Amino acid sequence: MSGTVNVTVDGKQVAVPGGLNLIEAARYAGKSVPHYCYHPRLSVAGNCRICLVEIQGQGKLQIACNTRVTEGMSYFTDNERVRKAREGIMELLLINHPLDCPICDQAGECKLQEYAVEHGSGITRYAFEKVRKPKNVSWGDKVVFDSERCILCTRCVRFLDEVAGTPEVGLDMRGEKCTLVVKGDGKLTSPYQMNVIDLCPVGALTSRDFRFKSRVWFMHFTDTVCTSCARGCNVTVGSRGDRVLRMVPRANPDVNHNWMCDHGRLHYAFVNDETRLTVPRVAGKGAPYAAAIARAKAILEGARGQGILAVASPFMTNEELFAMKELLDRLGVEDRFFLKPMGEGDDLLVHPEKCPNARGAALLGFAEAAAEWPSKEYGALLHFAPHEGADLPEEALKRAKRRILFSLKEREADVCFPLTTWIEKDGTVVSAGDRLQRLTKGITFEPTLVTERTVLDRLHASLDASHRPPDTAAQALARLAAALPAFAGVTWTRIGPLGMKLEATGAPA
Amino acid sequence: MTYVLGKLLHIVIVAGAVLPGVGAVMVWAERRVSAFMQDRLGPNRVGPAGLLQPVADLLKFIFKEDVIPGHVNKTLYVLAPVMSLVPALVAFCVVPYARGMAIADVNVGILLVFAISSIAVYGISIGGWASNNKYSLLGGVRASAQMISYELALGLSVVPVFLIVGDLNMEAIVRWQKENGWLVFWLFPAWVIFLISSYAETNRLPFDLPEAETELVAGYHTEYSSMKFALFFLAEYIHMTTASALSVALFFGGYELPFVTLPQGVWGTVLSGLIFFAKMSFFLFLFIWVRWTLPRFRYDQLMKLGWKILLPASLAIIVLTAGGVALRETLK
Amino acid sequence: MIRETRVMLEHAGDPAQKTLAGYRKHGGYQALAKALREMKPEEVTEEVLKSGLRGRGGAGFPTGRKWKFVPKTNKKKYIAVNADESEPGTCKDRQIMENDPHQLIEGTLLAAYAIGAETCYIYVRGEYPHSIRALEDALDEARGAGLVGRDIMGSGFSCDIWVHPGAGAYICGEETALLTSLEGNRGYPRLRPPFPAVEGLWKSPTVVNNVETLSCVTHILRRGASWFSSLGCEGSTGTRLFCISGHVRNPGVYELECGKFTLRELLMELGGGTPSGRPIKGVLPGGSSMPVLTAAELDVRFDLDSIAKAGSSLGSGAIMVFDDSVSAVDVALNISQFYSHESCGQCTPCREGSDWVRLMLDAVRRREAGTKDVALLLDVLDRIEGNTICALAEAFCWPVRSFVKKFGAEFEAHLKERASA
Amino acid sequence: MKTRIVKRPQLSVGERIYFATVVKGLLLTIKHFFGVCRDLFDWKNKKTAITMQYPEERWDFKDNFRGAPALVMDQFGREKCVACQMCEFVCPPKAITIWPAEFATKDNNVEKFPDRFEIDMLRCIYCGFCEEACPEEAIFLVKEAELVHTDKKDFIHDKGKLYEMGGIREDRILKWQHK
Repeated sequence: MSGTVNVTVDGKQVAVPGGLNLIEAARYAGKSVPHYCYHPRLSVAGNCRICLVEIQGQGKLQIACNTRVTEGMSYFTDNERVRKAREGIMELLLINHPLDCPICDQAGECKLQEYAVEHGSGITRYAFEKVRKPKNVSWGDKVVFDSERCILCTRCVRFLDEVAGTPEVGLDMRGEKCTLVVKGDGKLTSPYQMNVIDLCPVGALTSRDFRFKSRVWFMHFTDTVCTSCARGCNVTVGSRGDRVLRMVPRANPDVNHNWMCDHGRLHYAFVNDETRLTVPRVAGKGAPYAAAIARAKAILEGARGQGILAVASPFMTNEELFAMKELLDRLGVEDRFFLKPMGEGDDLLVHPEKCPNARGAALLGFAEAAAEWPSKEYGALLHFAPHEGADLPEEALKRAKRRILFSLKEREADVCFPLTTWIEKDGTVVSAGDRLQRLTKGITFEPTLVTERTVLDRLHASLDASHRPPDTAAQALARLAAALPAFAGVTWTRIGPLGMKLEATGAPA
Repeated sequence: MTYVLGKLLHIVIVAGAVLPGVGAVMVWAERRVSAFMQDRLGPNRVGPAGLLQPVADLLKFIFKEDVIPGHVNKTLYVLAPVMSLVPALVAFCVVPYARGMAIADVNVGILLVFAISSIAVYGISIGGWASNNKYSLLGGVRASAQMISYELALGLSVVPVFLIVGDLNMEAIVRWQKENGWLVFWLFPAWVIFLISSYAETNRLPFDLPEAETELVAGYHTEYSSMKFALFFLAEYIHMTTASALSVALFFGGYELPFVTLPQGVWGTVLSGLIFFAKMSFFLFLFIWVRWTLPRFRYDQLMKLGWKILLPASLAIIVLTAGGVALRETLK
Repeated sequence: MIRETRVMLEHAGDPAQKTLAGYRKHGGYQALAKALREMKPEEVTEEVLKSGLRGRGGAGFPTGRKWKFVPKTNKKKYIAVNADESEPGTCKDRQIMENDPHQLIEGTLLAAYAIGAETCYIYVRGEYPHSIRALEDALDEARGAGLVGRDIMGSGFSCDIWVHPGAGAYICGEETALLTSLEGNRGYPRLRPPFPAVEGLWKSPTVVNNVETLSCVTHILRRGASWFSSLGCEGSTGTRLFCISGHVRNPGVYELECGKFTLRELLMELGGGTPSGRPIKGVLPGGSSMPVLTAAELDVRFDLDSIAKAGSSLGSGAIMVFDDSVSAVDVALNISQFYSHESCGQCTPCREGSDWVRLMLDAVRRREAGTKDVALLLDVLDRIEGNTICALAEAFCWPVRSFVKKFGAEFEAHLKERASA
Repeated sequence: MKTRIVKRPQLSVGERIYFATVVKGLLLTIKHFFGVCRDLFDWKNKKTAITMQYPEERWDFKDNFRGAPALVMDQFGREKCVACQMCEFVCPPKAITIWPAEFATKDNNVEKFPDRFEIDMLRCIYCGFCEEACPEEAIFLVKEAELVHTDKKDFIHDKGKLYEMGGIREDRILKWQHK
């Protein structure tokens, strides 16, 4: 298993780590071997047969996924014999595949389409009726199954069995009538069931949520992080016309492998909510940002003698929290809290903390709010409402004479600023295991919306003309890293698309 | 007083109704004739045979937005079309379009025509300049150069007429022809030069270089629209009318017919007018006919033709005619 | 005159042979007793290797060598007896199971002793209720006599044998599919490597042997390897059961020594020629999954290697004969119908291809195809053959291809009739 | 490259005066002039190829004429478009907008249809890419070239208008009957 072995791929000698299979080893030689049933995180099924390669010295073609490299092995991924076999497999896969591409959501990111173009002959010689199988089969409220499109690679079967631990899907019938079935009442129950949609190399499994919303080629994709819990699963958000349409996991071996939970995947409806607040409200009336900031400034200055209560949200990025910290330092505010929504967790990915950045808020000096609120009366409250979950109790709200709120929806307050969601801004969060990860801006919900960091910085600048706020999230992070030892040495580029461990916090890996 | 009022009425009728009327009919005729020559039918929707088309055009011109671009010299820009039209109208005043019906029966009539029509170029040149547009300016410059070049040939081509007739009064010229036959038979080459030069003077094809759509995007009137454009347009047609009238008066016997003596009195005057208009119509038709037949000259060709061919040729004709007249006088 | 050499079926006619007492009368369980008492497991394997015994399931792999692949680990090991006799035309194993089950049990125990297995499964075809009952009865008796179970014959060797009825899938006769089925899963063939001898049932080393093979083991151990190898010929030692069916006067199961006669002699003398007297048109010498031999090719010596040289195989020993009243197109279609029905659907070429081949042959039979389609058929067979997990794809590619190639003229003539009809 | 020298034709003096050519030209145009004049009086037997008098006389468009794009139904009056949005994707001026939807009933062979289908005829360039891209043969450029409206909104052809223009076209696929 260990050490490197030398193999020859299509005549090119490369040294690859031992124990690799031929698909992975071929990548070292810059060759890609097509595959449907093979998935690096699932067991090998070897049933699609598209990865056939010719190994020197072996009579029959071998499947690359089930063959491991040995010292001195030489194999061909692209010679005449392999190409012909591949073309044959493609043709056979397609003879009973329906001409569904026009209505199939997978079109555009379909392995069958890609390989048909790359390795297929372009024509069919099949002159008979295609096999009829059940279409549009409901597998519960999240997944829709189309048996005609299925190429029986069994990735879904293996995922639910091996990863999710809920072996719910099996095969029924045999031969060309073979089809997938869900055991029991035919509905999937796994909280990770939607991963089978990503796994499905064709359009047999589609998401009821995303079904027919958009063709993938119209969509804009953003690599960011899921914020439904502290796990911080890496995701790719698909959007069209500044509305989020779907979220799919993005492979990160240190966080979520290739998976994410269904809850996180569907946790974006509040982003698209058309009733969201898009302009600040001053005393219940819409107002320009300048006016709202001026009003907020007046409230904060007026409340200096009577004390100010600051409640941050664990949905804020570190940069926003830092901008808030700078403002509070300037105002001399002592009582800094944040509210942490909690819920159920599991062993696989779901974390009990239902917010992305509780750890970051703690690192930036905010205290987790206790059940009992200080009985003190305050002159003003500066409160970032969480997107969902725990909210400030009514009694605590009433304790302040004046209230400055940041909220997704309009709320009763002296000044109410609109919140932006995680997909509308750049920033960093500290996920479970003190892992610093980047959020990336993918959409602009409304051009009028200003991010919280800018609002805080403008508020700060209105109080103190010498305040020079950073422009970009990267600059804000640099400022934060210079100020806090826990973030020492962190830069935007160093975090990278997959995140990094915050070593300085001394948390266990 | 009656004389003044009568003249004023005459002027108003001729300049306010007859000439614009001819222009309007010319617009229609130009479009219909050109259409026929190109196997089309032309405007035939408004009124019988499309005869009301000029009215529709006029209405359109009147109701179109009067755009004055921001970058123009406003005063000159507005003045230019007027300066173009007025000389055209004035030049017609000495033309005897019927027996005894010249507005101004002056004894230097033909010189007056040349003098006034030369002013018309100012309208074009100023319009081109005031438009503050390089195409328009080029159009204006071309127009002035073209005028100067062909004014010479035009003037010189008429000199033999005076030599022969011995009078500058238009009526006298017409009368001479009644007695001695049409001058065109005596002075055919001079008439040809006159014709070519008048085409050049009126900026008509094949010499419409000042407006040359394909090169100059309509030249001096690129920036013009609405009634100001209509005035330029009208000026051109009235110039054509004047040129045709001159051609008739100087070379084709004016309002008289050979071998026929018109009766005296009102009927005679009316008939003579009709004869004149019939002759003039032929020349107007010729304008259109030539326009839709010949392609435009290149500028250097135009200059070459004017200076190197027409000018020497007209000089030669003067010399020859002078010789002929001297011979005639001697023989007499 | 060809004569049968009855070893396994020597006492098959005797109903008493089914009982333990009857079996013991003819030397039953002596070989087991001898092996357990006097021989080390490796010696048993050596004896089998020396005998030249080759698997009787179809592939003809030397049994001793298979046993030797089993790694010497402390892991649990298994014997799986392949009694899923579902190859069309094959009916030899049931003769053993129903008439002389104890020789199979004894052979199984010997094999288990040789590789150190303590659990054996006999996977019997579900459509063989009589075999299942006979085996169950025999096992009960043997278990009662202390021949199966804990501490067999006081030797300290324990081994239990279980009968496992199949559920009616042809593919479960494939050794890895049989194992998957035994584990309680869909009968899907497994990827190789790892081979069952290394990682079989529940990831443990497992030897899968045919009923007839294990029955032979009993006789090898009883009478010695040299006696066994003296029978038959080089490469095909011992006796073999052959099931002759189709257009022959005397169909049935025959126990024969290989290499002593030609196929034609076998069919004409033992089989008695065709009942109608019409000439033989073709023979499938090893069940429906082997290439056909035409009448002209029948003069081949009847043993594993000679038949292989002739381009076919003895397979499971099912010799199917058809005379010239049979259409080659019909046979090819019939074979493809069977395999398209039995394809498990796991891997692409066989799942999709078997049905396509069936449809194309059906089109040929209905004269809706052209000669070009026959070329297409051969090309599709090319794309399927050798690209699958198990040999089921070959099992229909080989016979179909052989029919198209060897009876090409007939295919063409059949298609031409369309034009004239 | 090899060059070929062509001798410039030398004009004779007569040609350089152009007089004869000018006369020839004048005769040609006047011939056409009188030709049309003659035809005006004998319209039925007209001999000149006079241009078409458009609103009264119209072209009979060829079948491959690229007029306005329209949606068609199959011979049973069923919607052929499945809202695959290929035309929307391929449309160079981005004139097409489709809002896809799923059928509420599941027993349809067809799962998807365009809830709204709009073509902005002010953007359409009549390139015919939509027709070419359509995998369902549902959109065609019909023989409709006279789109005159007085309101900009009318130039946005909605689904009803598109089906009205497209009408019914014989379909061989019949995906509603079998997949």
